[in-house]
Amino acid sequence: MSEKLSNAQIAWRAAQDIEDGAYVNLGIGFPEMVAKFQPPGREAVFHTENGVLGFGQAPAPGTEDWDLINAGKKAITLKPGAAFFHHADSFAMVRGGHLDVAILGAYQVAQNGDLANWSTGPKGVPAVGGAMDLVHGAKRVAVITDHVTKDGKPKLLESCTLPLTGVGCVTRIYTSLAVIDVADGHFVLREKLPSISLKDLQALTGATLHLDGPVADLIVPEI
Amino acid sequence: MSEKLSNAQIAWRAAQDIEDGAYVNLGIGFPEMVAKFQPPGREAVFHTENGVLGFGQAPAPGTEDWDLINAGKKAITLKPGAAFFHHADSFAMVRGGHLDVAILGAYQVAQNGDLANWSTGPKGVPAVGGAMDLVHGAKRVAVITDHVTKDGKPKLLESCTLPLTGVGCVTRIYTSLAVIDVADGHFVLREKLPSISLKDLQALTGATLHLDGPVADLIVPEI
Amino acid sequence: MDKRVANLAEAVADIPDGAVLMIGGFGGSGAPIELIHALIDRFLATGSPKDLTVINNNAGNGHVGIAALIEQGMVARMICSFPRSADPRVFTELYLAGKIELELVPQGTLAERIRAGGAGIPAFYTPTSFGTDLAKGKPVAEFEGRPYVQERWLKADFALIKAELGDSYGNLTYRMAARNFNPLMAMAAHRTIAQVSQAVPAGGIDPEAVITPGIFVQGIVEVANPQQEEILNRADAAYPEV
Amino acid sequence: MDKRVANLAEAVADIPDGAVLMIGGFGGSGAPIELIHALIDRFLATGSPKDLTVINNNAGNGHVGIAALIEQGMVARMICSFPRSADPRVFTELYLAGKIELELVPQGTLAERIRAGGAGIPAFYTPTSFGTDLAKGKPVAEFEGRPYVQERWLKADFALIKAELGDSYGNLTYRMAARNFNPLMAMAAHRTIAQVSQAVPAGGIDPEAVITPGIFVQGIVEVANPQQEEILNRADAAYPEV
Repeated sequence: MSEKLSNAQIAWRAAQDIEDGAYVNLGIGFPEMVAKFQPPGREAVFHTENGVLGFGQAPAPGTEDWDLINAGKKAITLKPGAAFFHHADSFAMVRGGHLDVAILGAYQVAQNGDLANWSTGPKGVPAVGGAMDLVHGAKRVAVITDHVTKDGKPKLLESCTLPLTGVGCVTRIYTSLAVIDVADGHFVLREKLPSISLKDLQALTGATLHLDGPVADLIVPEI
Repeated sequence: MSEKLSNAQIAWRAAQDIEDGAYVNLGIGFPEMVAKFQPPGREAVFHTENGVLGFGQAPAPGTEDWDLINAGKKAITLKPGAAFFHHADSFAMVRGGHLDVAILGAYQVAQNGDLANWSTGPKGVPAVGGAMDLVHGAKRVAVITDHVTKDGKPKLLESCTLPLTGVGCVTRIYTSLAVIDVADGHFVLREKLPSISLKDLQALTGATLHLDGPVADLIVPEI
Repeated sequence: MDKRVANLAEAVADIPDGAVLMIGGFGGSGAPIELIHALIDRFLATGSPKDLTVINNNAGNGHVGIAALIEQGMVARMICSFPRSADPRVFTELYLAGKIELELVPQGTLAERIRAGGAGIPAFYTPTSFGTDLAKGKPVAEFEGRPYVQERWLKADFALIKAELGDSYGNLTYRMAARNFNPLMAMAAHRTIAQVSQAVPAGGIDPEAVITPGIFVQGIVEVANPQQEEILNRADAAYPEV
Repeated sequence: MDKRVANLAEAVADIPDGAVLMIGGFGGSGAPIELIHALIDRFLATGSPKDLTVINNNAGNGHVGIAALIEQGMVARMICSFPRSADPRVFTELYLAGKIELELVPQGTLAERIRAGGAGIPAFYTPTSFGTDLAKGKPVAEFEGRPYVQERWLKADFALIKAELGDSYGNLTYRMAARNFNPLMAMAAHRTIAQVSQAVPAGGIDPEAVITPGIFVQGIVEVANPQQEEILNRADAAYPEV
């Protein structure tokens, strides 16, 4: 495999699908990057589990207020129109289906939409945070991820082998090679890098890629 | 039956048992009168179901603000230290056991503490309000009531014949003739008017009055 | 983002026949009188919406607000805790004539069911109503030896609520005890329309003072100096005026 | 009414061995560092309290606050959603050595279980964790064809929380995102002790601005200019200082 998208490019692609006015939760770590790439003319309102709606970018170093952080414990700033609320109200927003989009990372995604992103197995200290809540309730649950693991194994599978975060919850996957929907229990390929053949993409994918109409070129700017 | 307490005197007696610093809900109607008789030197904080803690007396006529009412839809005023909250938080206070005392009216009380105070039967429009919530959660659920119905029948019974508000919920009953506790499934007489004999009181009561120690005189000022 | 709607007529234009409607307020406190009356105006002009299910603590008072909505025959079913008021004639007569349905719910259970609808909690257990007629047919379970009744969430197609300040993101504050059911209903409806006494720009509400975050609100319409049901009723008002 | 407590030592004096303790905060935001350190002071002087169960979103960071409490060996069991942090060594080492128990709870379920404890709701259903290892052994039910997991309320003997303003009735406000779990824990504990950055007289908080009504608070202690865990950790602080 020669060409693939950088994390920033995957985040950029995911950002293009966030509609104007959407309420969005970005998982901690890599997904937070999506906020940087909001298309001009569209405004999303970002939610963080610890009780803030409408936050903006990180403050300049040295100007942090550590009572004003996101779920990743990073300092944030507020935009006009922001609101604070407690944790039960925050997860009422999540569980109650009020978010339009949640974008999460993944260890594995199964063709029926099962997601594994919280535990790599029994060793070490388990930690789940808000992941199991976020996969339920948001109208769209999207995953951004490298198409394969660091040692080249498929992350998109017939069924997950790692402990599940949620059952049948993922609706779209943005990978370093493709954009894939989950529909009716299987993967549907929507976009792929022009430089990779369908056959090679399928070889890097652990379950059958279905076609449902034309597959668009996955075109992303240099970032 | 010659002598009995007035409603104001029953309310006065009930007020004497409200400890300093207690959080109290007074049912709409007659029980609201209890607030007038707080003993000097003690302060109770009054809760109303529609989201106010720490309200005071009624405003002067003509100065009402109809956004500031109690559960009986009567205009109220605020004391310093008051707080507003929504209905779910208000009933969290009730159901969650945070109130010290709830004082309610009654059609009937059974010797096991069952209360009937919301419906006189299938005719008419049924209305329950917060009564079924208030009987659960407050540390003490007290009833204030005439000892008998308007046509002289007992209101304190072996078991209620009217639709129940709650099962086994009443802890003390202040009547126009006596103060009676509910303990271990029976009525225990604590105080009675000096002018009524135990035998006559028992005749007006639909279940056995048990004695558990001396019965005090129920002495109430002229009001 | 700007959730302001131009006027009351537009604010209620999408509510269809048969809709489940949460209407905020406790008695007249926090009741969105102008939104309700706009709905009546639409019904008088078009015959819609009708066959509504209305969720409110009460069932109207006098001949304005919810009572007027019922009086027009627009309401097929009420879900409430206390369908009584100083002047409950409108509801009472239709109910006794079998022309309007009633689901009676204890007040705290009503509040919690609405919150559950907003919070994605399909069912919960409460001690309230155990052993009473209002628990009939509901599942019962014991926890730590104490019996509880299972209650289900309540959701609505639309919520019509009344707030004090509303910014362009839909963040809301409430005036005194007019808060009551309004923030809960905002959470539990597919579309929440708030009449606000003052519309302010984004940033016009301190983020710590927001009671209903804008995510729960789809439209706001400014109604300066809103009418108060209690005052209307003391003046023997009716809607529409004769 | 005056719920003020004279000092931190008095505020934590009644917490016994074996107590279940809710401690507010999300990471360092809203963490009642001074109350936690007062508890450590008491333990160092008297050997109590120990064998504590601590409920918090996290399991401490560095060597201050909850991490310091754990480091002293005072905590037998943690109930949290995310026992990881920039420097989680204290918890990690004890956990891997089998010297501290962990009940892992999804964050939204943790929040809702605490709220349920405060609201008198013994159990509720949530879609969260269905089909995962964290739902093992829990009852499951279907509503409208969708599966849900039954979760139980969480209560505590004591809650230690951090607020911004606190009046003599115990009414509280919070500073920005330091609100998080604090108002929920205040509801769910038998005794809630709040450290407040500023104690004000009754009437010093606008009734509409109150976030935690005083009925949920049993004691307040003023700690002006409270320490911030994040800043302490960036300075490699430890408690007690060596």
